[in-house]
Amino acid sequence: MRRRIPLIITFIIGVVLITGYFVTRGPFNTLYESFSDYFAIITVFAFILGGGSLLKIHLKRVSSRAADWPYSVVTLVAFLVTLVIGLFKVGNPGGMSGEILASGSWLRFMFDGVYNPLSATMFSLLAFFVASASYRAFRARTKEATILLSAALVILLGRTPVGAWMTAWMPESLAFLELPNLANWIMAWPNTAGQRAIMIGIALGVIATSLRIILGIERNYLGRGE
Amino acid sequence: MDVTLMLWIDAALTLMILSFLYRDNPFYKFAEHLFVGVSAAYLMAVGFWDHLVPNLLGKLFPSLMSGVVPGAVGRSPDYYYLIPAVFGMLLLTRLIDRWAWLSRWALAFIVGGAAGFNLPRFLDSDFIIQVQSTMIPLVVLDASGNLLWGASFSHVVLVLGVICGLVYFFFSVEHKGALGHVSRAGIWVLMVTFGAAFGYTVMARISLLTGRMEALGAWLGSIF
Amino acid sequence: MRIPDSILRIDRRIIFLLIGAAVCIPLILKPRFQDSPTPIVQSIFDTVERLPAGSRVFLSFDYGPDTAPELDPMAKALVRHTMTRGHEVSFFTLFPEGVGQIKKITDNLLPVEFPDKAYGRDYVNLGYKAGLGGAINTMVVNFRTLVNADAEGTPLDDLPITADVDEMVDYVIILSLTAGDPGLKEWIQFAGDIAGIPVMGGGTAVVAPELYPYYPQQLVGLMGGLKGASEYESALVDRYPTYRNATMEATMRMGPQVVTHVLIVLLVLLGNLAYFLGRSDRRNRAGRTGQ
Amino acid sequence: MYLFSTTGRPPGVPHSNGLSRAVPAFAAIFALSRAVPAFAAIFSLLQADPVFAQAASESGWFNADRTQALVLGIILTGAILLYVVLASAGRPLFIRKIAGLDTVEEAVGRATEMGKPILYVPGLNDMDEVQTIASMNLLGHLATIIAGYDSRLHVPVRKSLVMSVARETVQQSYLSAGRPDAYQEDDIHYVSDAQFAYAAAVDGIIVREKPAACFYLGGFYAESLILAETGNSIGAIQIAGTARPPQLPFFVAACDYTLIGEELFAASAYLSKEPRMLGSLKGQDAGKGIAIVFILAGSALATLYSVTGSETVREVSEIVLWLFR
Repeated sequence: MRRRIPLIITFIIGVVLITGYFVTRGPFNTLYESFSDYFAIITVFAFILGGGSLLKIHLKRVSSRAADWPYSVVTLVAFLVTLVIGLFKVGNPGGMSGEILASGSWLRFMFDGVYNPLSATMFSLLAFFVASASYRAFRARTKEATILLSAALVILLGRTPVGAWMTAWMPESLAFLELPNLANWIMAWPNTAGQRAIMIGIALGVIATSLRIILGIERNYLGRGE
Repeated sequence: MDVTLMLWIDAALTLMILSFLYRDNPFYKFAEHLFVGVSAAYLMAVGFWDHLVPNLLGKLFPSLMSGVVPGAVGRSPDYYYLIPAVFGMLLLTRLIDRWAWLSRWALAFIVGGAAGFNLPRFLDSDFIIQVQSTMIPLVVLDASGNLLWGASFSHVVLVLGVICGLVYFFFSVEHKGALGHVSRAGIWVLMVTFGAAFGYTVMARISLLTGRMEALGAWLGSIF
Repeated sequence: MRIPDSILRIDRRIIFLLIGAAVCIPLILKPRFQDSPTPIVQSIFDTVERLPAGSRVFLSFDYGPDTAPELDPMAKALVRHTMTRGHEVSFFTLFPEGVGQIKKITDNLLPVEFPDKAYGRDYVNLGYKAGLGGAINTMVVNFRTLVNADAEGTPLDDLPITADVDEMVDYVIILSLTAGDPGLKEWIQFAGDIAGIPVMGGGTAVVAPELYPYYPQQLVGLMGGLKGASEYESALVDRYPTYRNATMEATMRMGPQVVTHVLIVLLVLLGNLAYFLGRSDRRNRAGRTGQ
Repeated sequence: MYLFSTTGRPPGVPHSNGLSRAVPAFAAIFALSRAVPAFAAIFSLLQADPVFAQAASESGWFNADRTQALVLGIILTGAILLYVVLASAGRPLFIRKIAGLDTVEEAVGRATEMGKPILYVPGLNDMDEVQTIASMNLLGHLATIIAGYDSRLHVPVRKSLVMSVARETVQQSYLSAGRPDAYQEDDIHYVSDAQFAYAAAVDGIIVREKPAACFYLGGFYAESLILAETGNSIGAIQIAGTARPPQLPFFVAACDYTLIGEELFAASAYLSKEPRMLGSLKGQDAGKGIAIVFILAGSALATLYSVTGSETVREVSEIVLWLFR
């Protein structure tokens, strides 16, 4: 039961969705339309599961007084407050039928005032780390790394006006060697070639993995053991 | 909401996160934990109101939902939507240790769905059309039949680049002799690609910092 | 300690400070750089320009606040352009965070810059839908199953702009602003290549290189990162000089971009110089002690 | 030469039952159809639905635009399945040497000599990601080597499910290497779900413990450069691998060896010798072969047409290229 049913569900869904791609009408197509719709709905439950797991983990930490447990309280309070505000549309000028982020609603405030700066700043930290990594770890140690670095430097300079100034002295006949042109050429040709090779490889990998999943050969996602 | 208050909260949270650059500290930890809580709840709320309410609850219980889903007025319930509702609930059983195995049924739906969607799409968009787009002439002539050196060179780079890259990812043949050379050329093409990716990534990260600094600037501007 | 080693071991917080300065100083001094669109960006502009007025355009905000500094300028430029051309635009998002990004446009930009454009007639907000690629698939096979009302819950039939939209192919073009997964790749795989609707848009500089293989067959055009946005802005200002005085965010942000790029190039070169000097140094020392 | 013969088969499985052993979904459906006639029930229900009945009565079911995709799909999936079944039946399949994997033993030896631990980071993804699964296979192999030496293996993880799988895997490896006593459960521990908190914690581990070797194998995101840089700064031997292209440049530049994209999966198959993985890899190679042959043929014909402008060439190429439209 625990193993077989999931394998059969995966098989049926997979086969219906693949068949629906090739078949334009008939029962398979109707199933295809429905499963596609159901799939989207079930993925929303993944958010609920995410919230539930978060609640469970942090409640456990607080109750067992794990290291840094007061921060778990922060997470719990933030989660519950935002959830109540969101689910009950607190302060929404349109009431329960208003747009979720309507101007003036409390959730909008949470989004603009709290979520926005936190998530944006979290990512902006990377600007600092990328600079430090460039300085301390990017070494032309091997021929491969040298090629990588050279291409990177051309792109970095070529995508700004500095690159144009640096190579503006070049004669007309060598215009293709000007940094901005070189940067655009690298993006359009060698980059496309490399990305395409990777893309074709990944596509074959996805096809093989999907096939193995549908046929139940790959079932690690179900976890090991019972 | 008061604009000045917003600016202050924005700036305070931004500085808390940035303080991580000096070293890990309680302000950063506070902001980070706040972020985790708010984002999880935000996703749930938006997923619930924008998707679950109109696309599931409105179809299962149209009369009950008519207050919040105007389109549901006068519709009769569509019981086929019990299927995704049941699978969704099964997914949530993962939260209860004793029933957690049931969530595999829902997981099987999601994983099978992803596999079923992906197989034909990757086959078509990322395999067939990519191969087709690479079938280009190695010699490019202009209207009067003269050889265009630049364009021809670019085409050769693209075609040979894709082939060498693919050879590098060949696993069932030893990369020796001629094949070894081709595979070596393949790794060089990949390195140029990664170099481009590196340059672009740097560009992206800097842009994000610029956006944040502008926000801090707005806050400072409001003070002085 | 030899000089190369000490250069290599500098506290990384010094580099952090340098980066901070390289971003802030140009923001204060506000240098402006002239830009001109590359073909891959120009083709988006030309497509929007050539569509007959009143064309139905689908614009998906597939990003959140974390990547907004790169993608917001693209969103604004595209909205300004499509509105100026008189197209009918449907906003949509596959990211829950995208809801907030759409609101920034519909609350702050449209009422101010286009007061004569009306919600429901010239533009509409279709909100967020879950399901990643599966959501796009559902829209392509049966649009109304997934989207039966706008973000406020008003049925599509009650809005003039969407009353005639029964299928995805009723849109003449799909635009996506992409931060990752799902985004342009999924729009190409699930809508463009399947239903034959042209797809184009912008991506963060992180995702842009991966999208190049789709251009030009499957992707009409692509704005890559802030630079792509700045190119689009310059094309817009060139064609519609009224925007000359509008805040062109991407163009403004190119200042810090230029300075930091140069700084990072110098850092890479310096790091390598120190590394190679230090290496030959170490080698010599090793030789002398006979190791 | 690296030839793997895969003659072992699980006990109790008859050899004749090749297909349903290779393809568990078939086995499951056969078993279920014997027990519960649910399928018949589902389909009779569908037939009763007026929508289905009406749709079924219309003609032109097949989408002719997708003939090529169907043909190529059958060829590719057929090749993959064929090799999977062949490999499961015990046919030896060759897989090339992967640079970096040979250095694993050396890195472990060095760590033992220096009396320093080995750090293994399995990426950010949960167990539903193929990269994490591949990473667990690699971890199992690494643990077997480490068990033979006397060094410590430290595995900080981001997902609790990954932690339990990693513990099982490592314990199993130590057991099979005859060193169950050397297994330390606490060395494989959960850190934090938050991306940067996790990165900062691993960063701290690297700086404090100064591992002799760092392995970053799995699905990585923006934190890749933070980890690789810190590992590089303490002079550890670093071996990385991910199938997420945007992170590859950072690993290539800062690590000694990097498994690029598919190499991560190949490495996992190479080490685990799992016949179905090997077979699948071989089938994917067949796909690459098809791509290369058609790209060569297509460009050659296009070149010929561009130079000669001959109608015959165009017609020939259209026949050859029908498969790719």
